[in-house]
Amino acid sequence: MTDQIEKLTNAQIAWRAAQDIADGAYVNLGIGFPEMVAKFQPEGREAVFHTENGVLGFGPAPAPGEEDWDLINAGKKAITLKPGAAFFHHADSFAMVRGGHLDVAILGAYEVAQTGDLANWSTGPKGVPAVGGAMDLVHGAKRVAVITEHVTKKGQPKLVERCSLPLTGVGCVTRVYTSLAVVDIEDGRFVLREKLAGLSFDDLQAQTGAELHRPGPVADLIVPEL
Amino acid sequence: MTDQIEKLTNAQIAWRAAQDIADGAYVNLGIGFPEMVAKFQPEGREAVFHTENGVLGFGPAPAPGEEDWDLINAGKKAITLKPGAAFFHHADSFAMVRGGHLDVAILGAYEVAQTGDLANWSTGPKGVPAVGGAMDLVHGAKRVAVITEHVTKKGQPKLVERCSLPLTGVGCVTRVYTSLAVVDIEDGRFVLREKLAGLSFDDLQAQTGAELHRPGPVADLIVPEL
Amino acid sequence: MDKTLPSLAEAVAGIEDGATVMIGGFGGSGAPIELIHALIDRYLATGHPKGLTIVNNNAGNGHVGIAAMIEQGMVAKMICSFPRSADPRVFTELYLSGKIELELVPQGTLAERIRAGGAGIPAFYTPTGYGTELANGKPVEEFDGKHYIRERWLKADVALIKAEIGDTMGNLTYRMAARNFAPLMATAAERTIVQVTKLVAPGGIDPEAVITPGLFVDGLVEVATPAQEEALNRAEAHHP
Amino acid sequence: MDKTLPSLAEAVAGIEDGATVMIGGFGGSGAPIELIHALIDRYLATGHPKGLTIVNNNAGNGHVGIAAMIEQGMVAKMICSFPRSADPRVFTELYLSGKIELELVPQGTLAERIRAGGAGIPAFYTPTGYGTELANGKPVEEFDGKHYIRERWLKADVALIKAEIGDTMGNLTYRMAARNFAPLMATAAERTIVQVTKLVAPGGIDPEAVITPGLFVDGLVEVATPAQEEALNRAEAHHP
Repeated sequence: MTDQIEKLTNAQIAWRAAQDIADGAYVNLGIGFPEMVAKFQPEGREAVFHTENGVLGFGPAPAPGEEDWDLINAGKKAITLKPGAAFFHHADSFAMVRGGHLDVAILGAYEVAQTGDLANWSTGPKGVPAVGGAMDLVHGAKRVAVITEHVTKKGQPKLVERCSLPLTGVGCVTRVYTSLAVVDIEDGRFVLREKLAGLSFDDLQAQTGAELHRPGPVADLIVPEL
Repeated sequence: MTDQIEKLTNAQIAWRAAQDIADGAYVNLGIGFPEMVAKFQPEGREAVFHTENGVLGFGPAPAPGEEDWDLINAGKKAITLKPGAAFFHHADSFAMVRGGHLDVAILGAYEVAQTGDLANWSTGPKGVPAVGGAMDLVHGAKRVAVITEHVTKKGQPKLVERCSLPLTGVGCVTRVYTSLAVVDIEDGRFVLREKLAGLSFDDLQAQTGAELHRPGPVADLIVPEL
Repeated sequence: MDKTLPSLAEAVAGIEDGATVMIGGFGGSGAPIELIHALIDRYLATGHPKGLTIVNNNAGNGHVGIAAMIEQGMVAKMICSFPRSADPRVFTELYLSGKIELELVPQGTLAERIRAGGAGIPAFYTPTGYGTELANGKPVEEFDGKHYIRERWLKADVALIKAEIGDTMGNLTYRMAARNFAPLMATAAERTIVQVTKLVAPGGIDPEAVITPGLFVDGLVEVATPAQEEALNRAEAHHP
Repeated sequence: MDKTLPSLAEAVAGIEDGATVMIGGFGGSGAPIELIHALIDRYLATGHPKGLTIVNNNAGNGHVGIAAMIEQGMVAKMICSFPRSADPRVFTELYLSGKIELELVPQGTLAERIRAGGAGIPAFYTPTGYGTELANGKPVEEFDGKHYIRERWLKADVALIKAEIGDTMGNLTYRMAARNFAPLMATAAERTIVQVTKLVAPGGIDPEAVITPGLFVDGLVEVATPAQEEALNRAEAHHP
């Protein structure tokens, strides 16, 4: 089982997701873990990053003490600008999102269903609900991908037949990068593309809440040294 | 009858309409005859003029030979800018219009009905139809006024019970400045406010296609020397 | 035409009990701290305005700005997308004890509803939220084989925003990501009040550079060295 | 990332028969004359593209630009608000003889439909046109006691627009009232091709001054001294 093999770290998951981003792609990275994807752009490729609060073409965080708090991303973290950046207001920003002008959006997940349904904004009626731009982003990119641990901290599958938590969007996710595998969502089913070399299909299936299909070859998931 | 008294010229009608425009008002003047209203702003008042094609705060035409054809109004005539002008795109321009941010729109008319219906864009199925911004403008200002001859060239009333020509908008006009009178539209009826001093009420009524009401005093229409 | 107002106190004088107030800003960027604090000061001195509905992306952070309004008890309802922040305690406690109402709106829908309010568009269709609990009760329509929900415009009695340069006619520019909701809110409020960092005469802003044309603005007050909400919170400031 | 194209001919190479093409401009201001004429030249050389649907505020003037496209027989349908001009003969004659189709759209509705197409809003409600013959067949809805009609988004295969400054990533500024429909069309087309008067490197445009962010732009070609349609018409120019 998983305990015996080394699953990918968050950084390694982010690295894997970054490999699928083409040079010049327009990309929105959800706040938190997905922001890490920006660090792993392959040599020679440069994506243009969009943030909901009205900046296109931003770069990494400034040095501590150099922050300008009028220049932040959707996670309210200080950012910098790259040449060719642009500012715009919130309606124009979400016109980019909702209008399908982003090439890729990469989001976190509580659960992803084999239908492409995503639950990533609410763990139920307790506490203060907060949605931000998540429900817009899932309808906002040509390709909506998720990066996530394969199972919850309690070992429950996050890839499921049907989401049990409140939905963020219906039928929106097309690829999931997990700590164990890369899974596409096609025609309402999970299609396994890559998995850790040391992990058997049956072990992976056992940690997955819906059937994994293998219509084509399954590659070994690269474990980068970061 | 009218032949015996001197009706207002177009310039005089435009002058009269200009007297009702407050200092600092945001105003759209329809293309053609209504554009003339801008010439007659009373001393000490300055309106800010809006044109559909994305300019706020424009001034009179430049001297011949000084035209810049990237700086035009909705009638495609060359204009100039006043200090405090702004450029914007067509959707923002019509957000100003449709959103009710203009104080006054002054339009021409083929017919105005006592219900406030306006017909000013089409004389019927012959020829090439063209609507421009007229249908937006009638829903676009806190006050939509019309300037017009009181009757057509053939002597037919232009103020009518019901428009016979294709409508531009329903229940949108609130005041009509004609060559003979100033008429408000209130609760589905024409209310006479001003008429030429030498014109009897009966003569005016005879040239009007719907009943003129007089719930209050009727002032003499000023005949300015221009 | 001169829309400048003599003081922050005058700028916030006309806001009434129960008003819906849109407040610019996303996190600390663009938050009109001085206008908000002037409004709090008025409330503390007079007991008004109270029972406000506040429209903002967030629901306050720390003990300044919108959080301070909530803390003082001026706010009956928040309309926002993300009522969490580094220190959301003020809102959280009132919300969990049922003392403040929350209308949660996806961020893009919030922006578009405000734009629609300003643009005379009473309703529009969006894919955002379809099939989720935030679509409950909203009309669903299919266009070209895809499902959308219908959302209504959002308007306000007053908008309080922060701009960078303003001329006396109300033309505005913004500073970087502080632009966010402000240009939209300026269009959707009956009365738009702006604090500008620099006030100039008409002609002082290039007509190409104007982001909010003056016709959307009703009053301006210059605050030459505005506080940044994020900086205040890092210093653990309180208002009052 | 460099979106510049080597020539006008390459810029218009991918436009196919039957395509819907949005073309910027209001009268002569903003008309991308060089792109249009390159497309006409391609048609005259190859017979393609033909059967085009053109979206523009007008339907051409004189014998250059869109009027010349119509005159050469490339255009099956116009979607516009005002198919009149100083010299509209080319369109008028074909229209009256039934050889070209016209979809007449109120100007503000045309702008909003294009914006909606770019913004992922499949339909919206507007008061514009309610109760008129241009509302025939459109759903009517009442909101807050007032009537509105429902309008659909408008999208295109290609947009051809003219900008003032463009950087190689596609960020654009415009010149005065030549802005008009161009920033909207750039968002609503599958492929947006721009002629810029001045091409600069990324960083050459102040991020605050960008009107069309580069993500909406697919290709740029520099035309350093563009013709002005109005000036061409005053000189009674013809193309070809």
